[in-house]
Amino acid sequence: MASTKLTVEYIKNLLERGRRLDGRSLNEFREIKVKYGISKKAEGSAEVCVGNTRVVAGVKMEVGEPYPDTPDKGVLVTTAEFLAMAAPEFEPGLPGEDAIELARVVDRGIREGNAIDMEKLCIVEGEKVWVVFLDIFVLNHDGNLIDAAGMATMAALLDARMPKLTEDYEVDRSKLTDPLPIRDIPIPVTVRKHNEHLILDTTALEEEVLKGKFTVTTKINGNLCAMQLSDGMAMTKEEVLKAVRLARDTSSKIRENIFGDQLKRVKKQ
Amino acid sequence: MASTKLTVEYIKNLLERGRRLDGRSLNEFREIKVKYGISKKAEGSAEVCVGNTRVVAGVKMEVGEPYPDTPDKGVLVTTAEFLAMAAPEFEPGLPGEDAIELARVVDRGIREGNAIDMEKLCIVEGEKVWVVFLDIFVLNHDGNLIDAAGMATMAALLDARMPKLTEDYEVDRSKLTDPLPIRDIPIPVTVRKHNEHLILDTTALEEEVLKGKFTVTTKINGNLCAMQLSDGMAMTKEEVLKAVRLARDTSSKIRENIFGDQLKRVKKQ
Amino acid sequence: MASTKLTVEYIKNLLERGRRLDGRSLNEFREIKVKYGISKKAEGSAEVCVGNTRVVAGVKMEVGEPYPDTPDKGVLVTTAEFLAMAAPEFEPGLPGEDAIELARVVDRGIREGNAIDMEKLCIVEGEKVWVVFLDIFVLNHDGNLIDAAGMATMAALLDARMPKLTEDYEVDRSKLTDPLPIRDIPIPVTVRKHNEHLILDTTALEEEVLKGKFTVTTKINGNLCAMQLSDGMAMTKEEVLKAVRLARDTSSKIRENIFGDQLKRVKKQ
Amino acid sequence: MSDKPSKDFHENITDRLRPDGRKPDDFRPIRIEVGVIKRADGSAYVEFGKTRVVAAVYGPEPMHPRHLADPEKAVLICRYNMLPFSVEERKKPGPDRRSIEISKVVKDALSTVVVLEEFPKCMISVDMVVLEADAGTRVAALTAASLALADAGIPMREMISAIACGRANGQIVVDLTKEEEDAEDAVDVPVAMSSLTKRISLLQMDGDLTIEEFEAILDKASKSCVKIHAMQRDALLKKYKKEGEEVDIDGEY
Amino acid sequence: MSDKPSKDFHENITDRLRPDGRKPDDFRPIRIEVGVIKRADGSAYVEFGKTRVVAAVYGPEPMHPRHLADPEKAVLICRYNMLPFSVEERKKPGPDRRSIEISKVVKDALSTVVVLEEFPKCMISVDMVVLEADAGTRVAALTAASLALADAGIPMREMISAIACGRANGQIVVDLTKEEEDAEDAVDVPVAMSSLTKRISLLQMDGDLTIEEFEAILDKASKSCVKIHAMQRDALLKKYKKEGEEVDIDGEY
Amino acid sequence: MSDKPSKDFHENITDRLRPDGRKPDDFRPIRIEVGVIKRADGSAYVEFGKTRVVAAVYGPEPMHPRHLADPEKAVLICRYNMLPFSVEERKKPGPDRRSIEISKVVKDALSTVVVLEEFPKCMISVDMVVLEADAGTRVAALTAASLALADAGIPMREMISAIACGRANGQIVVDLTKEEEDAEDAVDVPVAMSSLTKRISLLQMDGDLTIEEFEAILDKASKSCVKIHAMQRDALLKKYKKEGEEVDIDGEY
Repeated sequence: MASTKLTVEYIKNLLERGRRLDGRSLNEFREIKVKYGISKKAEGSAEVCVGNTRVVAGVKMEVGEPYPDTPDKGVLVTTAEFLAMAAPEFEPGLPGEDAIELARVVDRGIREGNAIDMEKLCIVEGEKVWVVFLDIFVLNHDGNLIDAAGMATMAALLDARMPKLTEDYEVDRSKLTDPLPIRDIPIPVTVRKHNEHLILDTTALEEEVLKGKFTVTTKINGNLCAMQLSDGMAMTKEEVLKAVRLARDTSSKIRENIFGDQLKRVKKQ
Repeated sequence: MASTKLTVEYIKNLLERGRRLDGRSLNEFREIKVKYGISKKAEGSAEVCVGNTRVVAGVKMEVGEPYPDTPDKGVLVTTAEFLAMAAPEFEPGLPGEDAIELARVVDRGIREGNAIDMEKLCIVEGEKVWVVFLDIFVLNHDGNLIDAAGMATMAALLDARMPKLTEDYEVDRSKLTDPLPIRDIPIPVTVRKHNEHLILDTTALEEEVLKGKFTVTTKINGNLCAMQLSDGMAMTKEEVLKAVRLARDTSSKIRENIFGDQLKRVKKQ
Repeated sequence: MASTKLTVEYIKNLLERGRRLDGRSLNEFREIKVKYGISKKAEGSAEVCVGNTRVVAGVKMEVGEPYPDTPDKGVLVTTAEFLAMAAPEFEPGLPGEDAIELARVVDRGIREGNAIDMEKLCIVEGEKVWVVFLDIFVLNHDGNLIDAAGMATMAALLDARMPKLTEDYEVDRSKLTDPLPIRDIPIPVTVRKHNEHLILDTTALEEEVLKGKFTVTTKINGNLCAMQLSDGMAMTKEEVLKAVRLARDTSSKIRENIFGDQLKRVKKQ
Repeated sequence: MSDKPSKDFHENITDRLRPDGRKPDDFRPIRIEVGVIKRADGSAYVEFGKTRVVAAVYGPEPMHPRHLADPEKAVLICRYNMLPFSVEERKKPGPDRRSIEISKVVKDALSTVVVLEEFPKCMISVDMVVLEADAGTRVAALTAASLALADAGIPMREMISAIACGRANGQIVVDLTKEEEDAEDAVDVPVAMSSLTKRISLLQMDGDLTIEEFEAILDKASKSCVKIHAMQRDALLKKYKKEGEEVDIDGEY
Repeated sequence: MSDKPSKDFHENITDRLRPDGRKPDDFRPIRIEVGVIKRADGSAYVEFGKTRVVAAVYGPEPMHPRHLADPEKAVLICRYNMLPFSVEERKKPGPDRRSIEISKVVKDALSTVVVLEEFPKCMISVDMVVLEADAGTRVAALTAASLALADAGIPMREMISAIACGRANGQIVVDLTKEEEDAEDAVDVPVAMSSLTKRISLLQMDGDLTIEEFEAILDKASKSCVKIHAMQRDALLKKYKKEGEEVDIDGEY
Repeated sequence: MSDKPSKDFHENITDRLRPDGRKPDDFRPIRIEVGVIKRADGSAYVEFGKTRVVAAVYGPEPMHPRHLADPEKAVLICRYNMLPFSVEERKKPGPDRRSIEISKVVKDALSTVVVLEEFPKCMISVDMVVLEADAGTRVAALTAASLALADAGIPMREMISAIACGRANGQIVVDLTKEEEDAEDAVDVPVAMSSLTKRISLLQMDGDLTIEEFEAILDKASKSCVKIHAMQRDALLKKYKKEGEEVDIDGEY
């Protein structure tokens, strides 16, 4: 964003006093809105808005081969693209390093957080498994993309129903059957830092001031399943641990808040 | 072409009086020359010159899988490239939007005009079919590329003989057998417009003045099988219908003129 | 290299008097050092230094299909990359024409010089053969890259041991078995020219003066197996023949010098 | 697709109901919204039944890379893309030949109305994203793009409205679904028309039609475009009213 | 990977020996060498057991393409690449998504210490090549890159040292091998720390850890980075001594 | 290909007829035509039997992208391409590693005769397209390219002529066909020679040859190039005569 130096200074001054341009407290999220089923052609899909940030995610499933080292597990493929429409600074073309990082951080959260019971996606061991494609698109960028993408992905997974499989292992998309076997709901929360302050859910404008970020993904039981420090932020060991605790607590609140119903269903299993 | 503004104005003035730089009438084609068999390595090939415009097309056939929704039909793959040698303004590299448009318009004419009896290209239903590769190359660009490409493609198809198939479905190119099963000879004719005038077979110089184009492909029986309006031309409904009739009539003349012999053979079937 | 015109002139003057910047005679090589097994993950690997030029090569083997015209032979795939770290003028990205040329010249030497007994790499005729991947990387460029790459490739091949094949033709890399069936040790020697002088093993600085090159690859028995004249050098017929003899003799010395032990083994077969 | 004109052609007038219960001239439920992408200079959302498209506009801004700038007018850049999960079989992300062609014909159509001469050396970018595809995505995209340009305040001589008409199951019908497009005799003709001079700037067709059938389709399409334009107008007015602006939407956009 | 914290967590203190005979806090044999690529402005070689990496630095030099230059500071370009034969299954040459991400986090870490402001409009390139990979390649690459920058005389506020710690076979261990990474309960946490202010600038994790386990890992990692830094220092001193230069290596690099 | 020199080598002198009935020194029917691509600044068509190639030249014109311009001389750009249907098995369109190498050696050869110094900061483009391939495409392409440059009026110190010689079926032969190239003992040596100073600027070889065999091949190749040059000269004269120009074709081209 072509913000003036003045704006940057103003935001910094506010943050130093623990305040933000839009009046939120430092660890307060903007309003989160989830809309399920934005494409009926997808096995599952969702749109998540966090303030003006708008991300869509979809699930498509195909039958494919398992990886040789996990013959009894399904395969997960995650991609992300920052659409050129999402911000003036985004260029069309192949995903850049930021989009690749986002896809990989979200993917690791889903994968290592055991969001999906991958063993239930095995069809014939060593030969045929379900391949789950998670595709994430940023439609409007107003900051905190990883958290929004993580929620949109989780929402799409929770929305998804598996297509029917014919006898000769062809996919029959006209008949959707059971929901995807969801075992956990890992939620990424990204922490930024200004001097000693930790800040959550930054806007695009704030992110011009606060370049670095630290994302922590937490499971239902409070265990950590993915972390990523990047964009040129240096933290002391104490800051890291403080940020991890803040992220874990926030993750838990968001989970209750937007996935409350599904959480019960998942916990029951 | 780096034509001067003066030339552009001159061409415009001529057109307004229904005249052209090379003395042709507005709906008159340049001389069309067809040369068959320009590459014996191809299953079929041809070169078509329309004035100084020069286009070559070739047919290669391979055994492949049918599309799932047409298990009993062969597959058609059409590509086009504007070679860098064909005009100073053409850049080497991947086909640009104009070459892609040309390939797709020619492809739709062949495909929807039922030029080839695709069912006869089925070898084993659902498993093995003939894949027909149509490759089009512009060697020299002096305007009216789609029409020249359409004729060159049709000529290459009419020139083509199918390679022999061995018992285990391998292609034996040393033995060519029957001609391709040709059922129709769709011909694209492109109409351009200056004020109320409709103009055919434009040169590269004329196309600098007349940016828009409307291509209509017609079958032997006079039915329409493909249309494409593009390059920023806006026509009234009446102009569209007038252009369609002009294209159909011209298509019929060209077909008689350059494919007269083959036409009889095709009609007989 | 951003050498000054003065340096260029100085080198030229020296060469005219049959002398070189580093005191070598015109057909004298720099010290050649070979280090085997630089990556235990490779089936074979080696690093070759010729003066400050440093090239690594590795061999990986996979099971694949033979080419239709050689159903009873293994497949050889050679790639080369000039790493961006190797010289300030090298750009990252896809291999350029120089790297492609190097890979192809080295490949032809290995292939046509019958370095590998490709028939022994056939597993099931027409169906399964060993595919040998030769990957060459230039780590530091101080001239004479083709010769260094040829030696590194040969060293990696001589270092290689074939992985075990399971009963159902899967590769078991935990067990390496026999060495690769090496039948010959072709060595490329590149000759450059300044006026009537022929020069061997040029440095990067010298190559700024001496643009053209002529590479001749020779087998153990002194037969020629590959040649490549390029980079804009024009030679009389007599110069070509003189260069061929010089390259052959030098190749023989290098072979004795750095592959003396293996030479005996190979000759015995 | 048969070689002969459909036998059922004259049944058309009987207004037999279509698979989804519509009459031949009925649109699917249409929803149009303006201003949906906050960071963009202009944007719009268009829904024709289950076909959903978002378009956003950036510009005019200086053209980059600079050597592609046109000293006499703005360069219009259009990108049409389908999300991987917008279709039955997952589409690999990124442009393919089909989307490159659609991007081109959409750009060609828009360039007949946008006053590009006003912004030499500049670029105007139009991005269209198909969230869900159930036939008619290019006309929905063009309808949305035209609105997004108006929303961005880019001067246009007139608005462009687009719809697909065609033949399916022996009838000439408006706004075909994917199901209808898959009919044995289906022909789909996407058409775009301008709001004031009623000129056609996008027209594609593939299939098998007599000239008479084509004329009937073109007729239905041009009448439908007039209706689409009214909806576009309403959507724009709705947004500007919200913002409390006075707008004379019948003049230049 | 289990959902619950490893039962064997407290066994940690017993210092059970690891598959290759090391104690939990032991590094693999480490070899560090500076100045290995003659044409480069700076370079280093780092070996952690069978993980071998070369890094080389060019710059600062004018940024090209020029429109990507930053008027206020140098642009840091990092490229991490694995040679095709550095891993069991041949890797296709060229960058993939994994290497693009690693290049990014290495760049992000280095950018916290390199004095980029000193070279506006310039670029500094860091190339890292993995010759052989046996886990820990990114931390070896970052350790080498940091040295190569120092060797190139690029001003740095402090040095960066990196190591991976984690959990394997019920223990918190330092510098995991590939074999350990493949353990059922393995979690690998690459960490980079700066030499003076001890700030963490690279930190990644995937697996399943309690906060307590993570704290223990972070603790081991930061202690290990101090040891790595001492080895880096020695390697630099060794090179400069050879060259007969006087260096005060504790200040700015 | 055998390791030993062919036993039949001395049979060479007996002039045994070749599979297509030619004597060892016979060319296939050669057709050369100048000025075949109207839009180009220069062009030529060369046919060696069933090998057919078109070459066209554009330039000199200002180099773009500009940062690749050479301040001291023109940049020569050569592109050799085979049409997909020029070979038995369809070739995917676009350059592959083989065509990139051939483009390079053709460029290298031409650069020894074109007076590039006369056009600093410019580019001269040479495009070669193989319509049908039956061995010898690179020498046909280079022969055509050399003519196209002359036709474009690009100053050349001398003309370049090229032919492939080699060994097939126990004989040293000129202008091999694909059938001959597939012989058990075949070796193909493409050679280019300049018209005045008789210097060799393209020379490639792969196979297995004694030095004596190579010498014999080189000898035949250089004699053949002289004959090719005469045909190139005739083709140029023919075109210029048609155009009624006076030309002294023996001097600089």
